[in-house]
Amino acid sequence: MTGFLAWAALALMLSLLLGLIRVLRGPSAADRLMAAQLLGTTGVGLLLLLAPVLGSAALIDVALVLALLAVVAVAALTGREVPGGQDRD
Amino acid sequence: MTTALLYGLAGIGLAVLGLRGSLAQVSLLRRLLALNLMGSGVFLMLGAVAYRGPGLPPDPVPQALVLTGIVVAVSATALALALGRRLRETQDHD
Amino acid sequence: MDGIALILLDALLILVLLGLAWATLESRDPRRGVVLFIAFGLVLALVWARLAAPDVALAEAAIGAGLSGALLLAALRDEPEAGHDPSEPEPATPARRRLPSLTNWALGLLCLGLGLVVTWAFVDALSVADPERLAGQVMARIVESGVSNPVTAVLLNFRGYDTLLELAVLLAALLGILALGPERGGYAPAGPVLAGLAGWLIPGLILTGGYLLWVGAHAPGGAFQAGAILAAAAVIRRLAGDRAAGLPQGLALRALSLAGVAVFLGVGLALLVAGRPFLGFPPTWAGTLILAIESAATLAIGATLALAFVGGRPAAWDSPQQRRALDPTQVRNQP
Amino acid sequence: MTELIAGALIAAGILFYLAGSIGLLRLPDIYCRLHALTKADNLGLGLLVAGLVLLTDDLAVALKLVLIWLLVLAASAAGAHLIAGQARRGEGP
Repeated sequence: MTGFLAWAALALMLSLLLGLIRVLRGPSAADRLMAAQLLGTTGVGLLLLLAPVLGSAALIDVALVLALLAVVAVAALTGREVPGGQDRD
Repeated sequence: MTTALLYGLAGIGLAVLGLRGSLAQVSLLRRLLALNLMGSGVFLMLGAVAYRGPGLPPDPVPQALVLTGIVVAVSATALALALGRRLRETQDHD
Repeated sequence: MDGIALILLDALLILVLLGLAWATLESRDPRRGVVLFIAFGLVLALVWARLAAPDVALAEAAIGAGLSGALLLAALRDEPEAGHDPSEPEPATPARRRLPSLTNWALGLLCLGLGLVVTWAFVDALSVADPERLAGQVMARIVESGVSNPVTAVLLNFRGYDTLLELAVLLAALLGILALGPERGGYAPAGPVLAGLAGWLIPGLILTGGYLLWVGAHAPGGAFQAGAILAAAAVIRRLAGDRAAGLPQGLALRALSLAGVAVFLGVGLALLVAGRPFLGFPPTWAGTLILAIESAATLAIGATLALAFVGGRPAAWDSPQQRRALDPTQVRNQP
Repeated sequence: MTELIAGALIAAGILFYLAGSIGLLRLPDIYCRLHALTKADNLGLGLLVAGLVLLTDDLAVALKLVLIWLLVLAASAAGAHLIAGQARRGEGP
């Protein structure tokens, strides 16, 4: 079964590669953001597959952290500043 | 062994790429990105040394060094960003 | 048969990692560079998972794929370069100028030469048949360390000096950031989507941080990962419109920032008084002492990274009395 | 038997992921792509998790897997809203 899961992980890596092309190409910021979000989800899936393949249950915790932090990155990328409230001098 | 070699070489490539970028780039932000990439390359080299093959326990000492390095790198980046902002503010006043 | 799949996976991971690094540096638009850098951190976390380093993978997932991206983006807001449209052709502003081509080539050659030397040293080091490793000593004495996760044992016990000094470096960086100026502008109050997200994400992050701190004694996790995740909770809080990022005020904030170094030093000194070497934990107490130090370090790392995102001295750094005595807006506007 | 079902679920999950990535590349405009993305997020990971849950005999691990799926589900819904909002405001880059 781990053999099958390893090939599944490889297929998911290919999917990640495809998503990356959209990050590189853009063209708009939102396109890149979406691709980055898909990358996060793909990374989570990849980690969950690698956990049984590499025999390391801790990778599930890594997937959990990645799932949480990917949305933090998206929130930071879409964050809106206070309109006109920049206290710059 | 081959896995360690492969990732170690990737780490070296990354470090060289980052080093070149940190010297050749002009914008502060890109220099910082390059420095971070260089650091990641060095960490990857250490991680490759720590890896001992499937099923074998990895060497915890280089891994602990990398962990320390990651936190130092992020704090140095934060300080550099604050310095850059101050620099720009003083330049704007001129 | 899964051997082939893993080798192909290795090749793809390395290819993507190097490609992303290259694209990050070649990006003309700084925002694109930062997005690519976040993607790079994500792929690097996968690489750490592959190299049997889940402790490092956790830290990279929290810091590389999340927090440093947020830090860089916050800094980009006051970068004039970020304003231009990326679809426009490259303007010939001074920020875009490049080094003269001869210097550029010489630099490239120099870096390449350096890389070759390092490669030679690295291959030489790997080809030693059965190197003597510190790992053997760590494993032989891990029972005395008070924890069963070897990485935590190295960080908090066998090489405790490193970690103490690392917390000191973190504190020094924080003091630098605070000295360089007041905080950055805040964010617009959260709309319903972001408010809803913050409503479950912040408790989730705090729970996960606590879990990783606790589990770090016997499985991958620990103070760095937990601290970074707490900082991520503060980042969300600030993005949702709370300028103080959920941090306490005045003395409490100062105590929080100092907690890691203070507790670490306090434990070390107390051991000296008790007649043991500095940071030489007695095996029976080691587990408890390590947990105490790690808890303090988690809070300090979280507060420090959160303040780094705030980007300068926050209004809350001084107590209300101090603020009245030393009105910063009055002081700042003088030449 | 369980392994067979699990394998089928995982394979289906991977297909959804690939479809999402290809959709992200090929679809003409941003809202269509957002649609493709949410499919991949929700179904791809959901099927993958279902397959992996069948393969594990540790209840704690199974619960953690489901928790991760729910987290990603909620996060991707919120993320898609935030991204769509930004696209509508025309902010950027």
